[in-house]
Amino acid sequence: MFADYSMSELGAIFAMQGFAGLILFSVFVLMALGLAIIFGQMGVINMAHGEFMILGAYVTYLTSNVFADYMPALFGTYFFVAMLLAFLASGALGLLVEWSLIRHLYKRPLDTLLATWGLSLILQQTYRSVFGAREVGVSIPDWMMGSLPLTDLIEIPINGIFVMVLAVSISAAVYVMMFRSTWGKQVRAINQNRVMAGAVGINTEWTDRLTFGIGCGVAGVAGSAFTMIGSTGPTAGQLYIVDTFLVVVFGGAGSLLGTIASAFSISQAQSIMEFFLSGSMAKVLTLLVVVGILMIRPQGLFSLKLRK
Amino acid sequence: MQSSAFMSRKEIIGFAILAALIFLVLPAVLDNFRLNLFGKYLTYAFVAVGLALCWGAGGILSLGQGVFFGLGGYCMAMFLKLEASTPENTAIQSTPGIPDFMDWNQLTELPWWWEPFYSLPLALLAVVAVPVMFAFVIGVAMFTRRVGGVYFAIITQAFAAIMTILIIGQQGYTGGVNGITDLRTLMGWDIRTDEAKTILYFVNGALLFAVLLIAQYVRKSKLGRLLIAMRDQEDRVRFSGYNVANFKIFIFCLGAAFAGIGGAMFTLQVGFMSPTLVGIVPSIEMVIFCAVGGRLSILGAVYGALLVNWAKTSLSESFPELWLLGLGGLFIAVVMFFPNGLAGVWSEKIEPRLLALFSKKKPDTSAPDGAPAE
Amino acid sequence: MSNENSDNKVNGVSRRAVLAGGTALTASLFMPKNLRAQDFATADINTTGLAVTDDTVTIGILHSVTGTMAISETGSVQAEKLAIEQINAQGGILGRKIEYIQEDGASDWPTFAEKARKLLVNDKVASVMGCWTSASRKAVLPVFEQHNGFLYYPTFYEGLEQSPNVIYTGQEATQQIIAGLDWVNQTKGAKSFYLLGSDYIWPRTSNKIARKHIENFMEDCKVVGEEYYPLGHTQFNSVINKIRLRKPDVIYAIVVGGSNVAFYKQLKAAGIDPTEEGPIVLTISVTEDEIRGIGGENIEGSYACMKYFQSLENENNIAFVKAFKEMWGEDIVIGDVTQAAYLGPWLWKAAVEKAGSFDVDKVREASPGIELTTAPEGYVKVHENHHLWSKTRVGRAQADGQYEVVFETAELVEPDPFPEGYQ
Amino acid sequence: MNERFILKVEDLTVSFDGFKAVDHLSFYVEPNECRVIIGPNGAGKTTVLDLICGRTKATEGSVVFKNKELLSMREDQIVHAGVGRKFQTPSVYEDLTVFENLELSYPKGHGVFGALAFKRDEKVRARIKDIAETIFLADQLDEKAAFLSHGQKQWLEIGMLLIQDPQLLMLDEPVAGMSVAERKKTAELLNRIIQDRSVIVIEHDMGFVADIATRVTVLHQGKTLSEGTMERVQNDPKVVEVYLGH
Repeated sequence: MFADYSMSELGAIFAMQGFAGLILFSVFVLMALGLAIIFGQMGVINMAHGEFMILGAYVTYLTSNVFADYMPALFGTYFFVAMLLAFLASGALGLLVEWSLIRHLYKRPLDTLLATWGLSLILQQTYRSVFGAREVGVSIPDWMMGSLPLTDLIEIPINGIFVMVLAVSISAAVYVMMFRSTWGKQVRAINQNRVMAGAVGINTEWTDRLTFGIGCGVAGVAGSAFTMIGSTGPTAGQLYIVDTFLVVVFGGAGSLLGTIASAFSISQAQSIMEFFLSGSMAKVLTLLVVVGILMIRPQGLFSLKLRK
Repeated sequence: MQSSAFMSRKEIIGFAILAALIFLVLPAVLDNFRLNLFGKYLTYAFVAVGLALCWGAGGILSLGQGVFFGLGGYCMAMFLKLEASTPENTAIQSTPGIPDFMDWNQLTELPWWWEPFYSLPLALLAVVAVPVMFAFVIGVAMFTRRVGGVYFAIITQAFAAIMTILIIGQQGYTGGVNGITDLRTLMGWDIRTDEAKTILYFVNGALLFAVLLIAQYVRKSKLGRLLIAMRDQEDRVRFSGYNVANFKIFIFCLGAAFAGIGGAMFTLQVGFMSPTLVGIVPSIEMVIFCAVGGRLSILGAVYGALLVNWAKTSLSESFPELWLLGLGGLFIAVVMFFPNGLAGVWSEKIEPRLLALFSKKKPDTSAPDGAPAE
Repeated sequence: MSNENSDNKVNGVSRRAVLAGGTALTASLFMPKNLRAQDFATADINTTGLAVTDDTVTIGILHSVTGTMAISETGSVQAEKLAIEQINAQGGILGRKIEYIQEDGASDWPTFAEKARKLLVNDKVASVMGCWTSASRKAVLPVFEQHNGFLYYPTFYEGLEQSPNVIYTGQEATQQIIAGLDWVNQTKGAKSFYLLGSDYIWPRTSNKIARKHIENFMEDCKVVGEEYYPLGHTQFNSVINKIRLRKPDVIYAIVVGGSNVAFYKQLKAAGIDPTEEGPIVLTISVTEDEIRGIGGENIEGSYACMKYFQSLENENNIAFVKAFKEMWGEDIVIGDVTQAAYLGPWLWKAAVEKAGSFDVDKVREASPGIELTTAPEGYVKVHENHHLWSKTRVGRAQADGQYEVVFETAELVEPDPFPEGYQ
Repeated sequence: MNERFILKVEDLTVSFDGFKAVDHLSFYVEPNECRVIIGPNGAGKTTVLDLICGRTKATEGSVVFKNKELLSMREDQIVHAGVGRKFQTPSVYEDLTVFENLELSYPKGHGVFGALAFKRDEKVRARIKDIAETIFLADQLDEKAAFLSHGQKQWLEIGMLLIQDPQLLMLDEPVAGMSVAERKKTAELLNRIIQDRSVIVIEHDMGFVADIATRVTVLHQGKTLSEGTMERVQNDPKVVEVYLGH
C-alpha cells in the first residue's frame, strides 16, 4: 500500500491522519460533554440529546440568515453569536423539559429513556414542520472554510482547528464549572447523596434543573459547531445518539476525565481503522471493541472503586 | 391460603377475551387486507410479551430486541429465499440457483452458512436457536459481570446499531439494505395468496397463545416470583443462594426466543425481512408496545402492540405528517401518567367500576394504606 | 374501516398556478384531440374493477412524508401533484379527472409494502406513483406483481430489475455512469479514479459498473481505491487523507443523504477545492435538491452526471420550472428525480389513451413505445424493458446551487438494466 | 485439619483505592458460638461481613468455612455452603407476600429449571408456616411485605435466613431502628435461633450484646483492637479509649 510513496509524503499523510483523529476526538468530546453532565451527574438518560444538538444547528442557521439579510458586513463573525444563541436556546428548552418532564422521573431512570425518546420524536416532527423535511444549508463564513497549508504537503482544515479549539475551551469551561463553582459543588454533592445535600440546604430542585439546562446548552453549542462539518436536518440528531452514549458509558459515567479519555481512545481507534480498512467495517469493529471492553469492564475506563 | 394455581379465574377470563378477539372478532369484522395488517402487528406482540417478562418482571430493559426479531425473521427469510431461487426462477442470473442479490454482488456460490437453510426443520430450529444463542452470549458476558439497568440498555442498543451496519454492509450475504425480498412459497405453498395470509394469521395467533401460555407458566412459577424479587432486591436473592446471573440469562434468552418466533412469522406474513426491523428505532418502538400495554402484564403487551400499531397505521393514513407527534406524545403520556399502561388503567380504573356495577355490594377499595401499627 | 381517506384527496392548490402551468405546457404539448368522458363507457375502459367512475379515476401516491427519506421524496410528491393538476386542467384522462390517495411510506420498507397493498387491494387505484429507494421498491414489488398493480418509479437506480408492473422513469445505472466516465476521460484526460460511496446496493452496484467500464473499456485507466461508509456517516477526514495518498484524477462519489453534506463540507475544508486545480469530483448522487443542504459554495466546481438539470434551457423545461415554482414556491429547486417523477402521470396518461382503457394489462401492453415530446428533459421514449430512453448530461455545480450543463450525449441512451460485460 | 473452629478468618485485607478498610484481620469462630463484632463507625464491621459472604472481593487473606475457602466462591455458592447473611437495612421483596418471601428462601429449586419446576407442596407449606410462627408473622402470610412495619421486615428477613437453616448466621444490626417492644421480642427470637449454629452479630446496643455474646471482637480501623468475653473487653483500656469512653 505504501510502496510507491516517498518518506516525506508518507510523513505528511500520517501527520494529517493524526490530525483527522484529533478532529474526530474533538467532535466526540463536543457530542459527549453535554450528555456526560446529564447522564454522569444526574443519571438521566436523555435520548433527545441529538435533537438538542440539532436545535443548536437550526439556531445557527437562523442566525446566519439574519446576519446575511441585515448585517452582511458582520457575517464573518456571526458564528460566535450563533453559538451563544444556540446555548441559550437549547439550554432554555432543557430547563423547560426538566421542569415539565424529567423532574417527575428521577427515581425511574429507564423511564426517562422512554420519555425522552418520545420527546425526540416530537422535536423531530416540530423541526420538520417548521424548517421543512429537507436539510437546510448553513452558510459558513469564508474564513472558517478552507485549509491552512503547514508545509507543501500538509494541509490542516480550518474548521477542524475551530472544532478542536472549541472542544478544548468548552471542556475547560465545564471543568471549571464543575470543580470550581458553587453549582459544581452542589451538583457533585447531590450526585453523592441527594438527601444529605437537601438537608444541608442545597436547593436540589433548582440545581437539577440548572444541570440539565447546562447539559442541553452544551449540546446546542456542539450542534452549532457541527453545522461546519455535518448536515442540519430534522432527523440528523439520530445519527449521534449511539456514538454519544457509548463515549460517555465507555469513559465511566460520572467522570468528565473519563469521557474525554474515552472520546480520545474511540476516536483514535476509529480513525486508524478507517485508514486501513473500509469505512463500514471500521465502524463495526470500533463499536464491537468498545462493547467488548465494556463487557469485561462494565464500569468503564475511569471509575473509583467505592465501598458499598 | 396462597394459591399457586396456573391461572386465576380473572386471568382465565382475560385469556378468553383475548382469544375471542384474535380468533373470532378480528377475522369477522376485518377484510383480508386489514386482517393481514393485524397479523403483522401480532408478530410484534411476541417481542412485547418477551419484554414484559424481561423488563416488567425482571427489570432488564433491552433496547436490542429488534436484533432477535430480525435474526428469527432472517432465518425464515433465508429458507424462503432459497426455495424461491430455483435454477429455473433465476435462469437469467450469471449463476443461476443462488439468491438474486448474491448474483448482483458477484457471488458465484452459496456461502456455506446458507446451506443449512435448504432444510425447513433446520431453518425452523434456527429461528429460535440463533436468537437464543446470541442472547446467551450477550447475557453471559453482561450478567455474570453484573451489568444491568441503564448500561445494559445502552449496550444492547449498540448491538442493534452494529447489527444494522453489518447486515447493510455485507449485502452479498444478507441482501443489504433491501433485505431479503420476493419470498414466494413455503414448501410449494404460495404464501402470497389471500387464503394463505388468512391461514398464516391463525397460525400466528395460535403461536402467540402458545407463547403467552409459556409466559404465564413462567410468571406463575417460582422463577417468576424470583424475577420480581431480583428486580427489587437483587442482593437478597443472591444471598438466598441463587445465582442471579443464570436467571437473567434464562429470561433474556426466553425473550429472544419469543422475538425470533415473532420475526419468523413477520417474514411469512409480510413476505420479506429487512434491516429496518433490526435497528435502534424498531427496537425502542417494541419497548413502547410493551410499556403502553403495561410492562407488568403479558396480555397487556399484546394489546399494546395492537393498539400502538393500529394507531400508527390509521394516524399515518389520516394525518401523515402528524403521527410522529402522536407517537411521541403517547410515549410521554404513558411514562408520566400511566406507568402501568393499559393493564394498569384497566385494573385500577375500569375493573373496580365494572365490579361495582355488577355486584350490588359496595366495592371493597380499602387497600391497606400504610404499615400496620406495632 | 377502509374509507377514512377522503380527507387526503386534496385539491388545495391555487387555480392560477395550475392554469399557468397548464397553458404554458399546452403550447408545446402534442395534444390528443379533446377526449370526453361520455365517449368512453366506464364498463368498457375498466374491466377489472379499478377505482374509475364516470368522471374520476383514482391513483395512488406512495412516498415517505416522514422519516429520513422524507428529505428526498418531498420533491417527487410535489412533481407528481403538479403533473396531476396539469392533466386535470387539460380535461383529465379519457375525460376523467385524476384523484389521488396519498400514503406515507414513513421511510420504512414494511410500511411501504403495507401501504402498497392498501392502495391496490382496498382503494383499487388504477396506478401508483411512488417509491424512492430501491429497498422500498423491492418491498412493494411482490405486492404489485401479485395484485397486478402498475407503478411509476422515479429514481435513478442500480438496474438489475425489469418488472412487468413497473415503469422506471429514472435512469438505470449504465445510463447514468458510462457516458459521464467517457466524458471525463476524453475531455479532462482523467486516468485514475477513486470510487467512494455510501454502503448500500445502489452505490455498490454503480461503482461495480463504473469499475468494469474503467478497467475494461477505457484505455490506460485504473481504479485506485474503492470505499464505502455506513449511511449517515459524518466523518470523512480519514478517507480524504487516503484520497490524498492515492492522488486520483477523479473522485467518483456516490455518497447519499446527510453524509453528503458532511463529505463535501469536509472535502472543501481539507483544501480539495473542485474549482481549482486538483482532482475532479464527479458524482451521480447530488441533485439540486441535495445542494440546498450542502450549500452551493461547498460543492461549487464538482461535476454531476444526470439526465436532467433545472438549468436546462428548452421550452418544455422553462414552462415546467415556472409552473413548479408557482405551485410550490419561488425558492424551490428541482432535481433529476423530481423531473422523473413528473413524467410518471404523463407517461401513464399517454399509455391509457393509447390503450383506450385503464386496465393494467392493456396499459402495460401500450406502454413500450410511448413518447413524450413535452418532457422537461426533452424527448423521452419508453423502451421494451420498461425503462426510458433518455440523454445523459454532465453539469458543473455553481455557487448558487444550480448546475451549468457542460455536456450532453448527442443521442438518447438506450436503457440496459442487465448490462452484458458489467456483471 | 483443626476441627475446633468452624470459621477461620486469617490475614483478611481489602483496600479501596489504597484505603485499607480491613487490615490483616484474623479471628476464629467456634461451632455454636455467638460472636459479636463491635466498633466505632467506619471500623470495617460491615465490610468484614461483606468479605465473608462474597459481596466484596478481598485483596488478600483467607476465609475458611468448614475447611472450604470462601474467597474463591460465588455468593450463592457460599450460601449453599451454609452461610446466611442479613443486611443492615431490612431487605425483603416488597412486591411479594410474606409467604412468597419465605418460599423463595426455601432451600429447594435454586437452579433455573429447578425454579421452573418447583412445586408448592405440603412440606413447603408446613415449613413456611412453622417459620412464620417463629418470627411472629403467622397472621401476615398473605400480606405484601411492603405493608409490614420496620420491625416486622427485620423479622421476615431473619425468617428468610432461618428457613435455609445455615450453620453460620451473620446479622448486621438486627435491632437497629426498632421500638422497645420490638427489641425485646427480637432479643427473644435471636436467643432462640442462635442455638445449634454459629452466629456473627454486629451490634451497638451494649445491653443487647451482653445478653447474647459468647465472645466479642472490637474492631478499630480495620484491625482487631481487643477480643474476648464481654467483661474482658469492657475492661480493656484500649477499648475504653477509642470506643466506650467517648
